Amino acid sequence: IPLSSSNYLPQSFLPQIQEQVRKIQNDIEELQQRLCADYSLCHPEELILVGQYLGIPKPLLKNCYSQDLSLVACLNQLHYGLQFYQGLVKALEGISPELAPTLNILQLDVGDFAANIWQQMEDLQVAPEIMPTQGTLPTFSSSFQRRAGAVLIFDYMQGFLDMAYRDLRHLSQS
Amino acid sequence: IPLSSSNYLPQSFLPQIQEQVRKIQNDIEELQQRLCADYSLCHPEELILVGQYLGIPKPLLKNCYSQDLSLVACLNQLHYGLQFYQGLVKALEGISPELAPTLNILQLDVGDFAANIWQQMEDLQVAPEIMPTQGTLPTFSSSFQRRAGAVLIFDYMQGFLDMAYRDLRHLSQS
Amino acid sequence: LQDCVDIHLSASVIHLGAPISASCTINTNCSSLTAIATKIVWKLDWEKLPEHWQHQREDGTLGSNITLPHLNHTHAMLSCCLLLAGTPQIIGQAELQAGYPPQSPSNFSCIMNLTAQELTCQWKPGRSTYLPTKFILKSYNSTSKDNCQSRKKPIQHCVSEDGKNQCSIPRSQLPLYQKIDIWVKAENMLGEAESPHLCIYPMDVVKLEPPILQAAEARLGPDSSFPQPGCLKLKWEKAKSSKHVEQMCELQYQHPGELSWVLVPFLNSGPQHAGEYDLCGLLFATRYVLQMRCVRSSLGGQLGGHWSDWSSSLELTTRE
Amino acid sequence: LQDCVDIHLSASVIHLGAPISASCTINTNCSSLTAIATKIVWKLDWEKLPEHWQHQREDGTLGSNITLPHLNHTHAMLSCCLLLAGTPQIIGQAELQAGYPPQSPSNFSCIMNLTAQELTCQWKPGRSTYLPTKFILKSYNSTSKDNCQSRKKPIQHCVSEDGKNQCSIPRSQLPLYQKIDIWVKAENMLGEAESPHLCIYPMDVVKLEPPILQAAEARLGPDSSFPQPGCLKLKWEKAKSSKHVEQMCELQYQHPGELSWVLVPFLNSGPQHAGEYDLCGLLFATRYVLQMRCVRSSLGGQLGGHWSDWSSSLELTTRE
Repeated sequence: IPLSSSNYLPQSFLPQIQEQVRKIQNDIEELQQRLCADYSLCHPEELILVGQYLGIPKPLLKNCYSQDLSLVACLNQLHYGLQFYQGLVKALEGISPELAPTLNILQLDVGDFAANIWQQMEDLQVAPEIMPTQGTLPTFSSSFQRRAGAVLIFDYMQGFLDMAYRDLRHLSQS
Repeated sequence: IPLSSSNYLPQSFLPQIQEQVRKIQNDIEELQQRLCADYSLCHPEELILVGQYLGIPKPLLKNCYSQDLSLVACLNQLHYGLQFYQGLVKALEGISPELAPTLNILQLDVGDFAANIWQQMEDLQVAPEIMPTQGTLPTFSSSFQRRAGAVLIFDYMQGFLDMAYRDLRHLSQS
Repeated sequence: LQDCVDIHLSASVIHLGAPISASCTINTNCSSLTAIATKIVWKLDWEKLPEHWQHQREDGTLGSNITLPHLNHTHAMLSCCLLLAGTPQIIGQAELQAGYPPQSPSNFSCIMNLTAQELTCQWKPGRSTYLPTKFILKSYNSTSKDNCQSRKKPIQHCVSEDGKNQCSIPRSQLPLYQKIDIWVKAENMLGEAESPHLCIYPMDVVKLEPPILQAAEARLGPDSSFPQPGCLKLKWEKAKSSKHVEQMCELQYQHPGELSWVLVPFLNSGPQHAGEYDLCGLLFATRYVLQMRCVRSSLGGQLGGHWSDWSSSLELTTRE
Repeated sequence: LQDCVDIHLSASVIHLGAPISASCTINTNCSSLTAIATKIVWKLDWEKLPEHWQHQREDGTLGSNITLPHLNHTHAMLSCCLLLAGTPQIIGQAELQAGYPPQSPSNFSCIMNLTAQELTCQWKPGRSTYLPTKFILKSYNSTSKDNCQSRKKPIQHCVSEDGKNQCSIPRSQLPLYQKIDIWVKAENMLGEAESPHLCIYPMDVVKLEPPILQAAEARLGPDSSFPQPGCLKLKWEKAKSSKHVEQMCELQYQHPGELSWVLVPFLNSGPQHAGEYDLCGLLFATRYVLQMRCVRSSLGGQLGGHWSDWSSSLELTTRE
């Protein structure tokens, strides 16, 4: 499969991306507000110890352009990151009956975003690399661990999404 | 269990009986109208041959008082007749999706009526005789046979209910 | 992964205002925590709890016991934290719930609906329990002779958990013409309570659908009966679901827009399911609004029931 | 009990007006019927059918064949009868149905509802078939490059049998930001037909919920902005389900009771989900009714969508 000669994403791609990222961030914000209001879990900085023994990895938040990656490599890195977070969000299933509907919608929104990135790579006729998923996902042995894990995962995802959006905007400028 | 010395039913029993018999006869009328309108099966006299080979027995419609029966024997005979028709109505299950709800209500109404007669015998402290149910119920091997059987059974039931009501009214006069 | 932190409560659901105790124990095998184990601090929702309510254990295990003298929250999260560089790190949580046992439900009543084919009972639940509380409608077949003292078969229970304070039993599970013993029981984690019992024939609490009121058609011919001046001729018909019930009906009428109605007690409609009626003594060339309602009744008065709602209004004008 | 009577139809469902044939055979083992077997007479519903349409078989079996030249009933019962003492005795029946194959559904359109989280498509069914007819909403994932010519995964079908002429696919089964090939297929016992296909991004057919319009609170203080004379200050907020969608909105206002509205094309609301707006050039001390609606849009105009309904009205009065 030949590499595309373009170094930028089509202009028409960015507005969709913006909308999808805003949606996912709104979903996460709603879950963060509920975890704070219903369970008094409001500050990720109070859950550092829990995060360590649950083994929830902090994200690497280095932009594509600061790593000087090509369009293809950048998209691959983003897609890989999204899949990683999809896995983490799936591990949160069973969190509570009240949060389950919003968590379900978040899963669908993240899945749609990852599929859209993949489709874009196919449209550019580049081969998306199927990379093996990183390590093992955390397991939660109590409701508290699942909720605390959620607070950390959501905090990390917001940072990842901010970075992903800046990268995609950078890749859309012609 | 001693026989009651009264020869008549309590006055309070008759209004309930009237209501129950009217209800059952209304149910049957509605089913008869639907069988005529939807399936052109309007006249029992057109189904004599079918009735014979299905083996649907015609009822004996002799009033209690013309047989000179005691209160107890009359109630037993009525209860037995109701149970017999309950069985026939149950054999009509599966008649058609449109008629099924009304048939179901008819079953409940006949069951309630039989239970009320039984309760009355218990209240009078007489021993209801549990008589073995008569013979075998007809089996229907086609939708037409079930519908034709229904027309005949409903026609016979109306006659039986008219007779049952006259008997019970007779037994209520003090 | 064996759990590092164990939190136990003296009870997960308690009476509002009662004391509650909890213990937080750090498993000695848990190196990530035992290495930095400092002071255990407790929080209730976002507030740090007073130090003198808790005491750390001295027996070699890493842990703390705490007693809250009065829990005044209906729902709160109790967090066990380790102080790390001045910030309390939450390492475990327990969910606290407090409320009241249920009071006896009151104003218990039942209505038999022939159209929906179900017996619907309602009640008033008593003061708020602040806890998930179940209301179970319980009933038994009974005999009429002894006011439901002797029970026979149980009838299928009906549960209301959604705060609706009513529950319905389908007709197929009830004897319509035999007495039932019926009541509602409230229960939650702190206790249970029953309403007074009712001993009723389901048909005796039937509420009929209103009759259908229409203008009678004027018939022409030798025995024609044009409405007399000052009279209105109406046609009534029992609702389909209660055609078999003998009813007594009454009529009310008024001038459109007035506040008060004139009540006309009616004939015993008897077993007929439709008929006509002449309402006379009215003004000429005047508009009237009429309504009709019915109740189950029989000549001896032995049958009970509730009045139906008033029928839809019928507007008619008398002749000149 | 072996069946005594066999009735066969040339077809159980035919085209309205077409001919139909039937045969009625009495089993020779069936003594109760063979003993009295006389003439076979056919009835369609309650009418006896003409003798010359049928002929009794001469081959030793007891039976009759009949052909109806044109069946003009959409539903009818065909009865096979034996004459007994002048009365036709029905011994068997067959149910006849006639109608038309479905026409292609027309006016096919789809709307994405973000609140209900489903894609709802509607169509016009074509002339009445008089037969039970199923409408199946079919769709496939597709690629954007070739106008849905190449299909990928099928999406779960949605069936409408109740005459509602619409069907909804839950969002969980759809790609919101990728093209789908979608159409509706009508089918019954006599045939099938398809509507034209649509090739769309589900988000491009989104219909937003209307925004929420309220009066802005008057702020007091150094930078207070009392509404100017002839101006009204309003506060708007995007509906919760579409907070993430960049929208363009417009305002319309009128005097209460008037027929015509004044339209105010609005700012591109952009990504903010709430804001304030000053509407000026109005009369002093006058009452106005205002409404607002929004559509999905972006600066380059690449995003599609349907205008929301107009919001609930807001009534405000300008200062003296």
